[in-house]
Amino acid sequence: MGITAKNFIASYTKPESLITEEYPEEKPKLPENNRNFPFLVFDDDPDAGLRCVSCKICERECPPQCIYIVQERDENGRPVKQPKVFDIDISVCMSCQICVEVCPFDAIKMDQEYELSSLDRFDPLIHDRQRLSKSNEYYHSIHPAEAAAVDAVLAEKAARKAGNKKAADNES
Amino acid sequence: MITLPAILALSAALFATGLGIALIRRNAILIFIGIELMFGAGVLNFVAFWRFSPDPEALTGILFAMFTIAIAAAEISVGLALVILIYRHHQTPELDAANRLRG
Amino acid sequence: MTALSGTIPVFASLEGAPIALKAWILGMLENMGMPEPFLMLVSIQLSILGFFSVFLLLFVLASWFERKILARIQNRRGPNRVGPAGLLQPIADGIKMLTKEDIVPVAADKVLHACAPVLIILPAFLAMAILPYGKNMTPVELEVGILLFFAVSTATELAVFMAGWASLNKFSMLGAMRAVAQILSYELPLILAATSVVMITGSLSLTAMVEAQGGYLLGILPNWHVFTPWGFAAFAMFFISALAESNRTPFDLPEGESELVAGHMTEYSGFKYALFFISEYLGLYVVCGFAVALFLGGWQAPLPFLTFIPSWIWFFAKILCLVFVAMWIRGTFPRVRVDHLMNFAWKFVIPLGVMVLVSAAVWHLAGRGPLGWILSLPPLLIPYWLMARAYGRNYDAGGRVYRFAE
Amino acid sequence: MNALSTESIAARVREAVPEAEVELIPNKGPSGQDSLLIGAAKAVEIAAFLRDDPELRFDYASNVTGVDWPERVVKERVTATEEVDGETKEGKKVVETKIPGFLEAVYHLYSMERKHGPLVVRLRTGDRENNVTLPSLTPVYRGAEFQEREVYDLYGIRFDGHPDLRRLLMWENFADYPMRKDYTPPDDYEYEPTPHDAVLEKAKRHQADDGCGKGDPA
Amino acid sequence: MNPPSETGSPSPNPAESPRYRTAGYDSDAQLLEVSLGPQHPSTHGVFRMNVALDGEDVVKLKPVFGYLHRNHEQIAEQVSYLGSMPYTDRLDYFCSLSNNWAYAAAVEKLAGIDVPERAEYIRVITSELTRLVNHTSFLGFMLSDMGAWGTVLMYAFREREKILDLFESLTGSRMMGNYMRFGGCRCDLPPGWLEQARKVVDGYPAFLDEMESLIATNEIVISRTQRIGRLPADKAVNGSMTGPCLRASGVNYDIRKVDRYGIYDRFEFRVPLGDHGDCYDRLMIRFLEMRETLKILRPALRDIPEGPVMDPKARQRNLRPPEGEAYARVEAPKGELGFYLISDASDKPYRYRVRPPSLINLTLLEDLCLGEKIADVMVILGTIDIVLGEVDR
Amino acid sequence: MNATAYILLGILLIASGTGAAVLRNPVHSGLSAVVAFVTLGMLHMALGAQFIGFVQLLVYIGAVAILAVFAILLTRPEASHLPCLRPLRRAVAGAVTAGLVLAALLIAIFRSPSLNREPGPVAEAPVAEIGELLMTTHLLPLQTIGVLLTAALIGAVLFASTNHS
Repeated sequence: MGITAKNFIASYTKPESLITEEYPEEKPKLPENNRNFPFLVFDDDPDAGLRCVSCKICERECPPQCIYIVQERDENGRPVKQPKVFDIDISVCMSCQICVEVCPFDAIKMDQEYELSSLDRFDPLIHDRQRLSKSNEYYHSIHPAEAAAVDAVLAEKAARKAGNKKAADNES
Repeated sequence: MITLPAILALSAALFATGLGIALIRRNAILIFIGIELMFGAGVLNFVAFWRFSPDPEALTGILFAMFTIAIAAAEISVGLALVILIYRHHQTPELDAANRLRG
Repeated sequence: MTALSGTIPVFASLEGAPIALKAWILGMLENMGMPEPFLMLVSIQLSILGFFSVFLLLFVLASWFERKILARIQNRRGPNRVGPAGLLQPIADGIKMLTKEDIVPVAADKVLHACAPVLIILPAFLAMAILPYGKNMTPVELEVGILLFFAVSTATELAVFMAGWASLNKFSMLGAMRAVAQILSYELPLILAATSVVMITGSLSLTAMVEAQGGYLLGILPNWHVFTPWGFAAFAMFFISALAESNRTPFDLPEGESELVAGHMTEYSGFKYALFFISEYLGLYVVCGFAVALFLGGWQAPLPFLTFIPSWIWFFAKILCLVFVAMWIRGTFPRVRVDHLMNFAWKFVIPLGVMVLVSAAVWHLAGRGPLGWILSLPPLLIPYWLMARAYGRNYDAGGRVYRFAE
Repeated sequence: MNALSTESIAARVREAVPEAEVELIPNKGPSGQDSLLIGAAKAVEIAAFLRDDPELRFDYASNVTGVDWPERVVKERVTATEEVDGETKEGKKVVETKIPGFLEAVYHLYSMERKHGPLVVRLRTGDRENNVTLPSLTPVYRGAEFQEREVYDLYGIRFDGHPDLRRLLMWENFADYPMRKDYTPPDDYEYEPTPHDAVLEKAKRHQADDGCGKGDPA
Repeated sequence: MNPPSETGSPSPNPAESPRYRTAGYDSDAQLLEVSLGPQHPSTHGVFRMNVALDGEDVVKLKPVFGYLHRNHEQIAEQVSYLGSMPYTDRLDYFCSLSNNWAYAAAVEKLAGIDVPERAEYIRVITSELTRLVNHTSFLGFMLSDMGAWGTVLMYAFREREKILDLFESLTGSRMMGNYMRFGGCRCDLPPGWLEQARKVVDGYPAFLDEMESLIATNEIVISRTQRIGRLPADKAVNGSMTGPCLRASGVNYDIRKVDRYGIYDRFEFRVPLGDHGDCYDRLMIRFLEMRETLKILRPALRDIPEGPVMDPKARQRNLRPPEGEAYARVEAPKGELGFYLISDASDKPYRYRVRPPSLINLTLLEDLCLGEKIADVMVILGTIDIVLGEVDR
Repeated sequence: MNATAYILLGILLIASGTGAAVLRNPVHSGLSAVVAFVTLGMLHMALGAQFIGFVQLLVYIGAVAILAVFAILLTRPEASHLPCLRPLRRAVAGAVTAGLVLAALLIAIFRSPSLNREPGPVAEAPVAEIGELLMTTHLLPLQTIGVLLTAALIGAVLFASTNHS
């Protein structure tokens, strides 16, 4: 009984021993690695700047098969490197991050938003492309270190591409 | 004010009810309850007689009532133990099924 | 009342406040020309209303109190959303309970199922009537007060039994069987413990018992029974048995949720369940009240210079202390097992209870004083020590030694 | 396994249990856990020997599971000489071998006393339909009880001599064996509409059936 | 899903088999059949036991499973090797990182992948932290089963929370780690993680002392656990009991010592063994194991080398291990967790089997409970420490 | 004693007693008998024997009724195939017997002239005096009752714990 008495008194005398977070008023500080559901990163323009090229690797690899992608086609019916439909059913998604790992374009990342509960099973819980698209700045704001690393890699890739192109230009 | 015969009549009725239970029920435990009701009628008589006695300070009726209650308690404790015993033998608390004295 | 009360008039006026209020209302009615029988009826009604409302308030407080205490023991905050510091939580609970669907199982014995919750709450109210809340503040002065308590508290087990049996649920049935066995077993030590006080006081009336504990030894130590060897043992016994009697942890086997879901209350919902809930808390208050009256000096102040505080405040303060201890125990101990419980009652508490009687008798003869202390301790300590040794042998309570493999 | 190779164990078993059919099945993978295929007829005796032999003491059946090997055709390119028109031609040819299907119960045995293992023991049924009875090793290894029930449940191997062979995970009236390779789930679920076309189609179909759709998928 | 029914068993009638005959009860008139679960406060999930009681004594007990069955193995045989990794989190959702390790170890064995040193250290650290999480919450649940109203549970969760915070900052999720990969770990430790972990580990002994004085010397706990549910060593071995329950019966079998997998041979720790095999021993073994775990964690957190956390040669996507099979096991907090994989050289496992310690430890549940009181059933079930996600898979 | 109270209590007493006799379910019968016991206790109190009233409640509800109902449960009468009452002929015979006994008693009561007397002066039985009398005049009966109760307790335990199987 001594132990419980100690804890009882401590809960009044030592504020840090109270472990409850009063949720709606104070929200937990999420560690950088925290993940919840995926989102799509765009660079500048929410429409054209989307990094996703609809290669469908994530759709294939997703273990619970919650991603659904339809590729965009232009007027001539030729595929364009843009997703026309990109849906994620977050009630099926199990936040495993495999889509992020397999994406070769760093286009899909994990979000930290968690207040997603709703009364409707369908509309609010099936995220479409528009809802999934979030800017690179947002990405930086939730995963600063990781985003910086990704940006570096992308910049390097771009530089190499540019270099290659320049080299190709030079050659021709 | 209620007279002594009225209370005695009530007690008689209670006694008859207890007797009726004891006579018409099969279940040994209920038979015991009937007997307890008869005891209760007796206790009521004791109390009534004490109340209407010429010398209530003697408290004899009260004391007899107490002794009766104690005896009733002793009786039912042994009785219920017997019923449990009978039940173990015959798998039923009905006395009709246990009319043989051999186990 | 000492001279201090004169200096602090607030307390002095508080002392008789409840009685004065009643007298004032009665007097007003009398002035209005009400007939005598009606006045008597009103007087009774007022007394009943008084302790009814006080205890309902206490019940409401208790559920808040319990949640808060348990939460604090567990390093949580407890209710803090409804009202200031969650004080309105019990009301929210009540509304929730009332608006819930009342479910009666199809196969249940509907009449008994409905009767049980009503019956279970009756004994607590009946027993409240004879508690001495303060000086001249016993609602019903009864010469055989303590007998009434035991007589009505047995009705609880009947109600529990009815609830369990009528629900036609195996868990309920098991819970009811446990409850009956448990309450029956702990009735005895409860009576034994109270009997020791009856022996010393020479009366069955609670008011007399409280008054016998007035006065102070050497001017500081109150003459409470708990400060005597037999009294302390009897108090411990009484409190433990009272916890068992009111189905509180660690003796909450009848409703032991980890094995029996909710025991006899499994098939209850809504308001009927709330009645069980209320009766548990009221029962707790009542048994604590009796423990206070029997052993802790009732409404007597613990120290002579504190007598200026009204007696009924002392009474309720003591009750709340005991209630707190009960909740503290609930926050600490796991539930005991049913056979341990019975063994504890029959093989430990009851023999000890008999020894308490012996000790009290010795005390009664030897008188309050060093001789009483010397003579009344051995009949308690020796059997206690012997029994503790005998039963302790079954377990390696001192801790086991474990091997380690590299 | 330090001192005891699977081969030597096989030899010991053959020595100790007469008429025991023991066959070594090598494992080509990097793990190198070879296994013993033992005949069903003497399986209980062999298991008892493995458990009780003072040097082997495989007293602990860690893992019991089933494997389904449906009938399959192994295509193998072999070099064959062929006489065509008197000439001897040498050429590659695809030989198709038909391997009949069977079910397999695999036991991973360890020794807690001597701390070695695993010894992988396999039992094979005759086919996948009718001849699916194997002797139960539960009398030897009590720990196999639930796992054999699970194998019975999911693969349909009937274990002879099992004390309480009931379905473990599926319900009693369930007809199929859900871990078999040719198992197709019955199309009776209540599909929830998702973005996937296929599932959405099914969902629509089912919700049209019951008429009280749980929310319009559209 | 229909509930598994008791009737119509196609197999030999269980009542005829000698083990299930309720000896001495010629008629069922005295027996009370109770179905504990699937919605019962202390079955720790959707788990049911058909119990026959004589008064309060248990004379028959049949566990019924399958309420949470999702055919994990079938799912895993239809997704890629990598795709099963997040599903292993959900087996024993208290110990996702141990599960990860077991699966990763099996695939590494199957495909012959090496693990870099730093990753090995991280694996040891995370899996030992997992053991702390599991045993700590075990104590809480255990005491709740005894009816202690969650006080111990709250203390346990307070401490568990600290480790879960560590997991969150490392893996991104508190319980569903999905952290290990074939040939290493998904990502390196975030900066400052080691210090934080050291702080948690350093604070742990005080917590254990507090818990021990609250539990281990509590008379009620002692009387409710000592000499209850005794399991002799030979029966435990034959019944394939593993983990702390086995060691409480006095069998010295800890896979960390026996297989010396990972880098466990570098750490000095002891294996606590009980002599009685009763519930109290099972409880105390977990205390002692936590103390030993701290002995592993301290040097591991100190000595962890720098370096990569992934084998650069290892691939996650389109992993096609050579034909063959492998069985790998680890000492998960609840017992031996094994993964048995058969590869047919495609990118999906041909056969994927989990050896769930929770399920197999339940084999002996009936034997432990027979003759005990109904309240003891909960304690015994509690000390076996099951998680239904793993039992039913 | 108030006439209204007498009538009410009397009706309740006889009704619950009859209920105990005829209710089908033995548990209902038992509980009905409990009501009869409670009413009896109240009658005692109304007659001024407070102490006896409470003792009656304590012993009959606390011990006798609970034990009886418990025993009814333990013996599972609902599993019995026989109807709850005896065969009709015997039941009628029993009822008639009870009725005859009642009639005889009533005749005796109302025809006896010595019963028509006024209640005594005391309204309440003083508890202290009961105690004193128990310890002085009636000490021997008290001791005898004590021995009897002990013997009954031991006998009951012996009966119930004997294992014949």
